[in-house]
Amino acid sequence: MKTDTKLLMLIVVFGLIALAPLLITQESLLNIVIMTLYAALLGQAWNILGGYGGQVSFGHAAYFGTGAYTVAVLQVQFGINPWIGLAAGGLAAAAVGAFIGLCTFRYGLRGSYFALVTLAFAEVLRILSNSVDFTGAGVGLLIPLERSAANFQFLTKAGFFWVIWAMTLAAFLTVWKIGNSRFGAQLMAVRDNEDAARALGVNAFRVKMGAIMLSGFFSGLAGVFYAQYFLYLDPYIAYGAAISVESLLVPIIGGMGTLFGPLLGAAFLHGLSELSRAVIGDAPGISLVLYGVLLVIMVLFVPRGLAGLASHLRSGKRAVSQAEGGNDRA
Amino acid sequence: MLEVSNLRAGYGAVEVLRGIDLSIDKGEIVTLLGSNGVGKTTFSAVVSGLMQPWSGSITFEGKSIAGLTPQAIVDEGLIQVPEGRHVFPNMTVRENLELGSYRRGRANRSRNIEHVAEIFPRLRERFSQNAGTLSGGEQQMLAIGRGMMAEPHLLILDEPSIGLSPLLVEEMFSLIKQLNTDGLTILLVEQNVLQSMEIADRAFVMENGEIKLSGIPADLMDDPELQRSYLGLA
Amino acid sequence: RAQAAPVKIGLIHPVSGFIAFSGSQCRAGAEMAIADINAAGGIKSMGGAMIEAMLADSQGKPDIGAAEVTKMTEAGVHGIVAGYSSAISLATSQEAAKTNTPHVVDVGVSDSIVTRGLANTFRFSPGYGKVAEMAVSNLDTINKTAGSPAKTAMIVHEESLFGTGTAELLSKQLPGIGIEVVDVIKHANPTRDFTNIALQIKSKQPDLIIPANYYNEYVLLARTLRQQKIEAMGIYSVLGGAASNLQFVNEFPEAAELIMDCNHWYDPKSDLALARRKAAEAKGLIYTYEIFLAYNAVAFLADAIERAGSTEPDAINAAMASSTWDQHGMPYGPTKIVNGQNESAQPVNTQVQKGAIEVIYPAEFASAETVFPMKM
Amino acid sequence: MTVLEINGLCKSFGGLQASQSVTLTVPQGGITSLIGPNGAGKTTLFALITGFHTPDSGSVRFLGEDITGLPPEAIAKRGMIRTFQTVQPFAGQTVRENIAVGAHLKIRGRAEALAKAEAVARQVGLGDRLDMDAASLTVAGRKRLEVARALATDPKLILFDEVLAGLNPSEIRDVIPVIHAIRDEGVTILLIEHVMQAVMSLSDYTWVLNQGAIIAEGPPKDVVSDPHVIEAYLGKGMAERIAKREAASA
Amino acid sequence: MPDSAIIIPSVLNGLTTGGLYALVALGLTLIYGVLHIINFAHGALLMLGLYAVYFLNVQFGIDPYVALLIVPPAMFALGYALQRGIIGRASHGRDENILLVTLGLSIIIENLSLFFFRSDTRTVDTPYSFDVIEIFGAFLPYPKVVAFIGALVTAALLWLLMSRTDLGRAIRALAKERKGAQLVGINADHVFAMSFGLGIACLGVAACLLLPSYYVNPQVGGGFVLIAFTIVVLGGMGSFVGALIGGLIIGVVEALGGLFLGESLGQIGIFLIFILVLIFRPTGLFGAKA
Ligand SMILES: Nc1ncnc2c1ncn2[C@@H]1O[C@H](COP(=O)(O)OP(=O)(O)OP(=O)(O)O)[C@@H](O)[C@H]1O
Ligand SMILES: Nc1ncnc2c1ncn2[C@@H]1O[C@H](COP(=O)(O)OP(=O)(O)OP(=O)(O)O)[C@@H](O)[C@H]1O
Ligand SMILES: [Mg+2]
Ligand SMILES: [Mg+2]
Repeated sequence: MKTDTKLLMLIVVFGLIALAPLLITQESLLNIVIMTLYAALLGQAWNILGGYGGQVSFGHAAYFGTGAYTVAVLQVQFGINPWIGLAAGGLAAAAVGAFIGLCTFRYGLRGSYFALVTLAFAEVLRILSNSVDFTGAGVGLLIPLERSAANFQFLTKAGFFWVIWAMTLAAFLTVWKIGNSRFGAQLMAVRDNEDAARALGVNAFRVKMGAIMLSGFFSGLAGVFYAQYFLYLDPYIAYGAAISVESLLVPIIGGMGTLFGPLLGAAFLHGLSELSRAVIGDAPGISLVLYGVLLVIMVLFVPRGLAGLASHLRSGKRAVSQAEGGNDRA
Repeated sequence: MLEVSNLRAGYGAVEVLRGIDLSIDKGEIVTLLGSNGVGKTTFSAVVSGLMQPWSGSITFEGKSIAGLTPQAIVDEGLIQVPEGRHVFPNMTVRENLELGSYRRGRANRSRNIEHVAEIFPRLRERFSQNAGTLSGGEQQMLAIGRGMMAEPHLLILDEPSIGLSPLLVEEMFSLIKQLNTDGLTILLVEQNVLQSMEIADRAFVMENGEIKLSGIPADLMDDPELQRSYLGLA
Repeated sequence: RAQAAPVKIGLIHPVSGFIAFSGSQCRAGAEMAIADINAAGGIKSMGGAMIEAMLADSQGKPDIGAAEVTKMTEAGVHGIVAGYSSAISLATSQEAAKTNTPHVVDVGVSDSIVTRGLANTFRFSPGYGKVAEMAVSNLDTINKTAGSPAKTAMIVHEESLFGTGTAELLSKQLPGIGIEVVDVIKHANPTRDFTNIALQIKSKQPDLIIPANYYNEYVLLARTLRQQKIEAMGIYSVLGGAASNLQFVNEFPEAAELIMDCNHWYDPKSDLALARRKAAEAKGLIYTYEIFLAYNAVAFLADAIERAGSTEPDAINAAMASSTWDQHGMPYGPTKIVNGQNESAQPVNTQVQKGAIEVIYPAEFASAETVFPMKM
Repeated sequence: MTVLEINGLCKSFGGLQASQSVTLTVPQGGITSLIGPNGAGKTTLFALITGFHTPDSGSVRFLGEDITGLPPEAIAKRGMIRTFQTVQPFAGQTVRENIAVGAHLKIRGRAEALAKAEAVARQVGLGDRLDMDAASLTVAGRKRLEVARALATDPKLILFDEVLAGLNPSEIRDVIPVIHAIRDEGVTILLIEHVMQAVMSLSDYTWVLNQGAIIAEGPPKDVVSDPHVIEAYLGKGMAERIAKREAASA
Repeated sequence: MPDSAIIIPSVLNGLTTGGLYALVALGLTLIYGVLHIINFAHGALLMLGLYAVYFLNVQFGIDPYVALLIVPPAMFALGYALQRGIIGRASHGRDENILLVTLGLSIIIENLSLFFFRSDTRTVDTPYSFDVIEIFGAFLPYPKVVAFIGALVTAALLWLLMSRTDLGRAIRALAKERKGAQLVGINADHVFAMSFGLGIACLGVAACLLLPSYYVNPQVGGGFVLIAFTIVVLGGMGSFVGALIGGLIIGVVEALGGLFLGESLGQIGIFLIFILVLIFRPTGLFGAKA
């Protein structure tokens, strides 16, 4: 697909999504759309570093939580308006990204080592936020209820919809630009072969730093959104493993290193979860069993992620890639 | 010994082998020539079970082996030394050799290691070095040595001379000749046309996924077509 | 006679995920309440309308809990009983507030749940402010009665909202009753090993050990105290200890003996309460506090609906706010709601004696005499 | 003028002296070759020059400046690019995208970089495989890709590590003019090669490395008759063959 | 500041706890460290092992240590079947798919357990549950000392297996060079499944040695997985000695961290040590150079 076709598609897709609050009257459905966009944002943030940069992170909660706590702490402790907190949250998360990047890329951590170290950083932040007072420690932080748009607490879900829509669109446009720029080309080169990239003059360290900061920034925005939507944070919600897992699950299901993957992945996962709950009802855990089974089945039949499937359907090829050698057993 | 007829295979929807017919008799050295990308490696991969044929038959020592798993084919004594070496980089030279007799020739493992070390004294010096840190040429020796460990009946060598110094290439070709004299049947896939023709009993030339020419080297060397497109003469 | 339209009560509990045990206990208790009410003729003021439960699983996550609230309000729910955990209760009550849907918190002990000024949010059981206050004053009485042998205490608490909040209040108030807090140890969930904590207790030799943690950690702690041969005058746990958990008492009778607990507990002198316990145990349930608190949360809501005679949110909320309901079998007295909180709710002190859980304090509910200090 | 000046470069791996005080120079504008038996330390020397290994001692000067110990990307930016003996394509990306990574060293814009990639691909004979996945190229195709990526950076000096390995004689004959053309554009070339046919017809000057040390240097036709070189590297058969060919072409 | 008299008991205790961690990590070393299969279901499978030990004890009165004869082989079979039948098949050779599949499996296993075993926390009561061994004034619980020894033995056995047997060599070969492995006749599917099975069998061992001093509920695995991953990477991917030492280090760091920083904040020590070690040795303590 040509890059300008992608941009066009992006605009069309987000244009269609923008119709949601106009067409959907049920708040619960709109909520699903909102949470799907939110998951797509988290996933796209991860995708920048993991999918395009090849640096698989198990600790994206570090950025999410930082964004969330930043906006909450500024409000609760300093009375600073959450719209300012929004920017501060994104930037603080990017700064955490820069710090983690410095500690890891500088010392040549790669692959599994990198993945686990990011997780360790998220844990360190969780434990810290559990111990210091200004985050409310284990008690958590409750953002006071003052519903008004000026206060980033909308009266209706539609208000929240527009915020998450804009954030997600920004993330997707950024990734589109990555796929179409020198930075992106260098990032993907580092992903595919760092030595070869460096031999061609790519400053791998700088490129990875750029990616981790961008990635952190968008995760941080997701955190800000979460904080304002639910108004309560504790260390597990903010820095727990669940966010890190969701961040990577979404783009992997959707297709790593693809522009639309995170959106497909988010829609699929939310659809799956709604479906399994609708089918099973409320026998404890059984709907989750179904969810797990469907997940495995989906991987069995769609091994290259949903975006991979989509591009295959479009080009009408068999579901095996040429590059992987078709019926090659290797 | 090996009988291939009308073999077709490819990647995805792209057909690379479009009906290959080829045969090797016991005790022969047969060389398979062809320009880059014509499908020689694909052919080796299909014969040794790494890839499934689309159609056609492969018979080895009277038994059909088309579509068998690689390990079943190894059991039959058909061993491939792959292009690109594919040695185990995280393991020592000795361990690489030991694994060569994972399925065949295990009983004679230590004797065979000794044998390989005699052929390639360089490997002996590097027995406890990780294969990943060997030089390109050393890795090539190791790959051949590993293949020898399985006491093959038929050895397929895919571009064994790649990356070897002229002296070693020379030595390798005489080694291949030597192995053959000792009773091993060999299929040699090569770009080094001149030298492989010198030792081969018969040669096949592949083009467009088919065998274009075949015969004994002396005759083929005079073929103007071959001279032009493979020897760079005229 | 035409069947009156059913009254829909939403039950949102974490029946899967990391707090699934408590969540399913809550659900079981709530469902028992609904069954009992229906068996007794439903909501009589509404023509015997049956109560219909709408079930949802929050999976232990506030966001899912809130989403379930939205779905339920759209499906015409008339009241919601939810939470178990404070974090989830905060999210569900706030979401329900948008539609003014009556919302009763069953267990969540955080006081911020009811202090946010949400007109739809009620809690029938005590919050941890009240629990800690009672824990201290009851302890004072117990200690004084025994001639004030206990001078020092050590608090061991889990790190989340309930443990931290409780520990904070306790460590502020204990010095006021002449008990010095020699150390406060906060630990993670899960903590895989309690030896360190036991060693610290051993080296500080407090008269009292005060744990405030969840069941898993409590089991390990109690076991380790024994292995490390630690002796104290008493183990006095606050919210969630052995002395109010029948499973622990059954599985570790020796370790549990004489441990005291300040916790939610039913009134052992109330026939109503005993009958409910029996009914629950007949179903194979372990009668933990989640069961009777959720039971009462539902019954309290149903009583309000009964008195409101309508499913109008405002009417139900008003009925709850003015409730004087007393059919709870709890050591509470008649309900008295202030800002959504039942002010008459209180914890009691229990002690394990000869393998049974006895109420020892306040005196009017006591089923046994306090044994303190315990001789080990 | 010398482009590259290596002085007393040493490197050892554990007990193995892979590079023993190597000193060599590469003059501007020509094609210099580096030959030597397998395991002599040629690739290691390339890695030392381009910053992938740090030398134990010795120095590397490029265009008159000391670049010893600089990271690979800094060296590449100054205009020295290496290729890899074990080819390292960006698998999963197309040939065009692979080459564009090189082009981006000097070019910021995406479209221009892609255009440059296309031009370079044509130059090295990959023009018909631009949209193929680099992973599905044959070994020889990947070698060309290595060359193309390096070329796309507009280098001043290219280090080729066995880019002709795996080509048959007629293909080698086809590639030789490509390399000449690169040199004619003003790019200095240092190449490692075992294909003597190419070494002979391409290079102006040859260095011979054996067991980490330089054992001979000079114009190729002198070097191939050096008995040390014949003994350590060429072998009698090849020496004779070369002599015969030289005689025939003379 | 903690009383200095409790530092030694605390360290000794940390070592025994570390032995338990090492046990859980050893299985993961094989699966994650050698084969690079990110097994998100590791904790769930540990939980299944613990339930197996629990039910053998409660239903048939089989002592957890006697269950060593039953549970590890059964877990091996389960692991083999899971890898061959599901994980290998669904992954199509892609790492990220393995991650998804094992995540899916862990969701399935945990929630099925929730359904069948209910969510109660359960413990076994053995005659030695409260026994202690006194060393240097420290009371070390008997089950933990046994587990510590078990970890040493398991690590030694695994090391022998990997370095001295053809199966071990085949596993290592396959991990790095699939095509080469196939060409020497290694049946990739079988060997992958064997190693997965072995890794899960290690979990079986861990379960038998863990239960006497611990508990089981459907979520119990979660508390060990993170630690196990940390240990594998800290020790160096694929190194059994590394996993053992890593486990002990983590045990001691946790103990001392708890003493000096408090039990909650002290957990930070584990991760800080981990980060620091990797910054200075990016391939872990005993990891081969990349
Ligand atoms: N994994 C793959 N996916 C798709 N196409 C492939 C793959 N591997 C090889 N091909 C294509 O198949 C054709 C034959 O390749 P093969 O490697 O068999 O050639 P070869 O004759 O061995 O060439 P060489 O002499 O360069 O080794 C080539 O056109 C190549 O591009
Ligand atoms: N990282 C390393 N650790 C240990 N030994 C190494 C390492 N890298 C290279 N060697 C050894 O150094 C020697 C030189 O290797 P190098 O790759 O430079 O040889 P080369 O001259 O390029 O050979 P070839 O022509 O076969 O490619 C070899 O013996 C090799 O085994
Ligand atoms: Mg080939
Ligand atoms: Mg080399």
